[in-house]
Amino acid sequence: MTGEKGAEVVLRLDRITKRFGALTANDGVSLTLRRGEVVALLGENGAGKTTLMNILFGHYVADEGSVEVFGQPLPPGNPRAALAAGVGMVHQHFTLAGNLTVLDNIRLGTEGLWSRSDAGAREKVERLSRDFGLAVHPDAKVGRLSVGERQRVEILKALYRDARVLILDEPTAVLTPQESEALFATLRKATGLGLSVIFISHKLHEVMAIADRCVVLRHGRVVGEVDTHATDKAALAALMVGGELSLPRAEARAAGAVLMRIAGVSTPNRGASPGLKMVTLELRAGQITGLAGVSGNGQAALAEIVGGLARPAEGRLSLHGQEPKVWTPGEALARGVARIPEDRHHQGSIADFDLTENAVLEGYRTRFSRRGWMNWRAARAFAEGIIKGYDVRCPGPSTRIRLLSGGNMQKLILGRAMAVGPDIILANQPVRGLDVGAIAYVQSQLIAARDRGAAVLLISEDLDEIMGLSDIIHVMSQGRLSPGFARGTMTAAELGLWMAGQKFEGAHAA
Amino acid sequence: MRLEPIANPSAARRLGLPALALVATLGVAMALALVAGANPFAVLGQIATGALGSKLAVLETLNRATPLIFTGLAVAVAFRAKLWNIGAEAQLYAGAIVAVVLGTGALGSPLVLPVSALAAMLAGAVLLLGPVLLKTRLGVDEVVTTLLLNFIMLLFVSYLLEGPMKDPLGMGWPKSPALIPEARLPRIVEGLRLHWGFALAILAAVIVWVIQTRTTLGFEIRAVGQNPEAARFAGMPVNAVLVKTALLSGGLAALAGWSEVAGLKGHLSSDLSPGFGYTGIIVAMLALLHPLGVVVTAIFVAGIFVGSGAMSRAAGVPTYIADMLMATALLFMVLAILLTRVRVVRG
Amino acid sequence: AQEPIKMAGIYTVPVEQQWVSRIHIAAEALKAAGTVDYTYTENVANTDYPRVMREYCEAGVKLIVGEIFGAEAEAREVCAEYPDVAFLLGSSFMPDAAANPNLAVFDNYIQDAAYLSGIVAGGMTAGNIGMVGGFPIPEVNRLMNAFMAGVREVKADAKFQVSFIGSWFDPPKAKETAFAMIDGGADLMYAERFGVSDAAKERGVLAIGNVIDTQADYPETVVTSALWHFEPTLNAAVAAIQAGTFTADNYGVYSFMNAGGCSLAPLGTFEGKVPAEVMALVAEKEAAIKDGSFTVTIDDNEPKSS
Amino acid sequence: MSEIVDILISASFWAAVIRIASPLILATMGELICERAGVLNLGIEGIMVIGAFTGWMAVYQGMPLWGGVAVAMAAGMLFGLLHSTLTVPFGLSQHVVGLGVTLFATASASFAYRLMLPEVTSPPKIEPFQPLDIPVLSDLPWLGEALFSQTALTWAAFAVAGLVAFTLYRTPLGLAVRAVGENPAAVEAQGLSVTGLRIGAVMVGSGLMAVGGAFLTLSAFSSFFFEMVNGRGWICVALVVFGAWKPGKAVLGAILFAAFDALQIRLQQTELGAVLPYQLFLALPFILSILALILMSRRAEVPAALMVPYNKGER
Ligand SMILES: Nc1ncnc2c1ncn2[C@@H]1O[C@H](COP(=O)(O)OP(=O)(O)OP(=O)(O)O)[C@@H](O)[C@H]1O
Ligand SMILES: Nc1ncnc2c1ncn2[C@@H]1O[C@H](COP(=O)(O)OP(=O)(O)OP(=O)(O)O)[C@@H](O)[C@H]1O
Ligand SMILES: [Mg+2]
Ligand SMILES: [Mg+2]
Repeated sequence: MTGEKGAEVVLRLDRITKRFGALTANDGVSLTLRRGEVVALLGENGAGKTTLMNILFGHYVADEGSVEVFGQPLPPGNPRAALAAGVGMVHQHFTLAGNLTVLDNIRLGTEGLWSRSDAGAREKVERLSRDFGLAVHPDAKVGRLSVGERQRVEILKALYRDARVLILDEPTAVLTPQESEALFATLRKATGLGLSVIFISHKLHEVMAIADRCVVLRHGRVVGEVDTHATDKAALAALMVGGELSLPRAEARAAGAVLMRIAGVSTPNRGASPGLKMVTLELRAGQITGLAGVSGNGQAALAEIVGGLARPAEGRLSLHGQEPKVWTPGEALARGVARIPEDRHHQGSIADFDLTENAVLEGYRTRFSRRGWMNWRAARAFAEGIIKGYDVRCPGPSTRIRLLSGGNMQKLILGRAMAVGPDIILANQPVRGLDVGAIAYVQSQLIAARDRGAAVLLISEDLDEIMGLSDIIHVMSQGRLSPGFARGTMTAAELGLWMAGQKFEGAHAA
Repeated sequence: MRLEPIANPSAARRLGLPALALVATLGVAMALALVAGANPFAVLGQIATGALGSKLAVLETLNRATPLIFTGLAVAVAFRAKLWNIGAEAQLYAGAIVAVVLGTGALGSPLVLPVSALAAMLAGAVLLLGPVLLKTRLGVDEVVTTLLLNFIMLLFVSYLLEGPMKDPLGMGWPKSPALIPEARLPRIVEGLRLHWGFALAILAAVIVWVIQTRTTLGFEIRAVGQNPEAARFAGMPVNAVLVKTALLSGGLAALAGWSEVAGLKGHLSSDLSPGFGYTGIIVAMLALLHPLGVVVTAIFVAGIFVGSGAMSRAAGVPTYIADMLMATALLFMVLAILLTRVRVVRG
Repeated sequence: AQEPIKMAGIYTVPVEQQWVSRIHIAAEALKAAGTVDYTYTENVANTDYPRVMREYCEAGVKLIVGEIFGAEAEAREVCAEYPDVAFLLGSSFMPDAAANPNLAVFDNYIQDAAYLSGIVAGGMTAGNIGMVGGFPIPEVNRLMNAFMAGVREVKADAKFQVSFIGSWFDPPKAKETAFAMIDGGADLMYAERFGVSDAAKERGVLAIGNVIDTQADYPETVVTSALWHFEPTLNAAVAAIQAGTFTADNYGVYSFMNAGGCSLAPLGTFEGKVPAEVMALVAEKEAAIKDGSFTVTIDDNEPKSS
Repeated sequence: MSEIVDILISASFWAAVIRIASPLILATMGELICERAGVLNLGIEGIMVIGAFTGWMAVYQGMPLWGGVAVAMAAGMLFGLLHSTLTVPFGLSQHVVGLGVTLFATASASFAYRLMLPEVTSPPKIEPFQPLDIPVLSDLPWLGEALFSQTALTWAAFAVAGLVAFTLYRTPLGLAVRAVGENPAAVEAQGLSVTGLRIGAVMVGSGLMAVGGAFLTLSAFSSFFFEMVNGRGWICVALVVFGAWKPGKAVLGAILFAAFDALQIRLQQTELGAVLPYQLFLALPFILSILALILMSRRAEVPAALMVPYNKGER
């Protein structure tokens, strides 16, 4: 089954155009994919990448253009036909049924209506997961799996159907670096066996690592196509945004007073994810505290305590040296703690509310109402201020936030959080899923906040981001917190050892 | 097929489609009349006259709309917060019970009307509070608890009417004593059957609308309904909001029963409501949960019912045609309202 | 002959319901005879009742027959609004000539027949009788109590099981309730609801019918029934209208046995199976009722199991 | 107290429980299928009425009893098609459409009945299903009466419950139904039709509801009455939740509810019956249902996409 790269054309998209009302999401896009090749599809948020893939897979019907797989035209709007032709797709947002087992999710739709062959399916799944290093238990309920495991199930789904073309739409957006590495290993193995891959990502270093060729979209059009070995990250970024882009860099600064202190805090375990274990952490004015670690090691519990969603079961929390009597999100806000939530769709925004309403979600009681009466005029002005000040691209403040791209949604949330000039900023995965331009913007805002004296807690799985921004770095593993390491004192490899938990024993002994 | 939102629906579309739904309903009416051996062309006029053709007809339509406005508002308020209150029927009876308890002499005039209205609201609110607390505390599905409470409430009313609340002058029939005159809602215009309950219902709709659009509570209710997780994260007291919603919703539903007793019937019997609580759900959803829309849709639903009931008598077809037409009108209308906002495309 | 009188029936239940069916049949008979021009609306909620009355009045109907137990006050208002229309309505209250000179009332006062059916039952039971009712309203209680009094004439120590199922139209439930009573030892069922005779038939026990005669459907089961005849009531009202003398009257007496408003259904298939001395007692009491020397007590209180 | 024990150990009590449970089981299975596929079907009450009416009418017009069952099933599926056409591809509110279908179905049955039988004043009867006499089993001392004196339709009800459980958990079709109620996008991504699955589930489910209604006229009783379904459909909606969307638990729930019902009928004849108002007994099954719900609600897994319409190509 091995085949040479670059021989046979397995997929050809020909002048695809797709319009949503007035907006042209894809504008005459053509693309070819050869056997065993990995093509990266790049572009800003909203450039039209997902739309193009949805057309290929049959979720959408193109207004113009055609799709050919192995030389055969693909009937439009028919995922079943795409699957039958050997196209597999791992969607940007997982398409798994949480109430079913891994095995059931994989074989869904592959059998007749009535009879089924239990043994054969299980065997095949087990073989595939062994061959491609996609470890996951076939009888586990998908609802209980971590995102990394779900990702593997999605890929298994495609492989199980003998996909020869695999579309991966931002597969690494929610993966830990380790999980991403494992995914790439799988992909290399699979392409070696003749699989062809379209890979969508905003993380350029990944693109450089895995892709043979890059196709760049901007405003629905192909603006460039380059061989990966003939380009670099900066050039790609420039192609994407249509100009030069400078990533923000934070210079070291002297830290100020302790604004928030968490001492000896422990929380109970939650299912598979560990609770905090005697965590002590100080957030200082004018300093970005980076919290590195593989997600699911207690970051969520820590974020809940800092953000006011939970009170520590054990241990103490103090702000400006005093312990708050009540500790709720409202109280946290009142005391100048700003929060950028991990999940902007579920926690950070209300999809069918417009931008004005989303902008005042946190401040409606204190700043935009009197005696229970909303002051919509002020609210709207506030939203307009954010839109202007934070460069939120949208038709206006009465647009439903659902229609915004992730980056613009994130900018609104950022603007909302920063508006009160907070002392303490909790930034939980603030740039997840964003394009390079948006990332640069969000990060520069965090640095600016630090520079005016705020204490920032930055939680991220991206070591580059942590090392680039943080004045002091802690690592979390199994609910334990490492000592703080000053900027520049640690290498990525050293931090990695802490993340794996190997350094903790020694530190405790000391 | 697939539905695609229309950015700016034209006026023709927004008015034409509901009109088309009405025409289609009348078409069904004609077909049914034909099946029943009546003159299909006569029935159209008969429906219109029956619903709006005379002073009597208009008043009857408005009268029947009154409890529907209240229950429709109750449902609209609750559903906004995704609180699935299917128990407006029970809350309605709670309000009716209070109207009797306080209105049969326990309280003297002139306080009795406002006090009993408030107490009725409280009773309805408390009745919904139980399921809501069960939902927020224990995660018990409120669709089922509120639904089951309807049956329990009806049996409780039946017990009251055959026991402690039985009218000693009622010749043994299970109904409550009559309200004292001071406890009755006066008619808006003497001689017309329309009572102040209707005006109160309109007022309630306006108040609910103001609450929803102008107050922090309204903002909170909508936020909690759309995304409780985000609401909680933003610092909203989600459970407290649900409780407040329940108080408002239960109170409004109770007013339906209160106004039927105080305004129309003058006493309580166990068949006070022919399903006003359930019809309220229809009214609210037709109005897309908009409080002012509820007034319109309640009158629409009442009009279809009254009009086609009158038609059945005039045309000599079985009365059940009225319910059939109400259902037909409803289904066509929700479809039409949807199609004003989206278009069907292939793919 | 006179013009047929425009007449409308307004019923809160479907015309299949036993009670209403007797009114409906009497009206249909007059319609067939050309005396009235009869239409009806069934299953009208009490809330809608006054409206339907008004609609008919506006439509020129001259006689309205129905039942206003659940809408007394409002219905009487309507009567006052339309003084030219004659109303003959089932009501628990007495007529009020001053306020509503055009409203005559009636009710199913068939306790006479129920009492006699009780005597027959007493002769056929070993002493354990099951009674299934819809709701304990006066119209039901009255007949149950008269029936029980009749039973006690023969079996002074008879035991009664009484249940109400909280619905007029749930025969499966009535049937289950009857099964439970038969399991509890009842050997004769008082069939106030549909479904009870079916249970009796399945279990091979006897039943006594009420208001209508269902022996044809249950020849081995239904011994006899206390029948209501609405014809005397309606005919009297129609005659009064024709004569121009219709006034607020209590037509309830037309349901009494001596007015021909009720009777004990013929034994039919059970002819000869009821002990002769019991039938003699029935004949004796019937004669006494008819000549006025004996009156069956009207007791509207809810009967209880004993 | 001893009276209650006497009731609970009597064979006739359990026979009644099974009889009362049968229509509930059928309709509950129907509702469960709909909800598993993501559609709350509040048309259930009306669809049961339609089943009771059409099944009975078919037999009254001369069809065999099983023919009546088939007609009821078909009629139910027709109303299911109406419901699902509006709620699935058009995604209309499942509350409104459900109540609308109930209203429409109930009124249609009444309307058709009155048109077909204008003259009757006492509902005509048919010869209903009779209790099956099963050799040996029916003659067993206690069990014979308690379990083996039921009609064929009761047996069918339990068989249907088994079949539904088997289909849901042991066949690819059932897998797809469970998936579409959880995440329709997952189903579409695997090349199956969300619309087709949901419409199919609602139609089959509605067919079963109608058969549940037909049980009342073809087995429990022998005539059709306008209001004879009497809230049983709503009970079934509760039973699905009570059964945590699992067929086995839902059957248990139906039996439990029926047991409360059979018990209250009998309790009315005990000394308690003389003291307590009868309404309390009638309310007993509802009150206990709520209590049971409270006790076991915590861990129920609601189908995640229940009541959420799916529109292809919308995020
Ligand atoms: N279902 C839809 N309805 C209307 N417009 C849509 C829809 N899906 C996408 N669009 C439009 O198409 C454009 C391209 O969206 P698409 O999802 O393809 O972007 P993307 O390149 O995948 O972005 P990201 O990097 O954020 O994933 C968007 O700007 C949006 O306006
Ligand atoms: N229903 C919709 N109607 C119009 N545009 C839409 C719709 N859904 C998505 N879009 C557009 O599609 C684009 C991509 O959407 P998507 O949700 O994938 O954003 P995203 O940037 O990938 O966010 P995230 O990474 O946080 O998921 C956005 O530009 C958004 O405007
Ligand atoms: Mg995308
Ligand atoms: Mg994205």
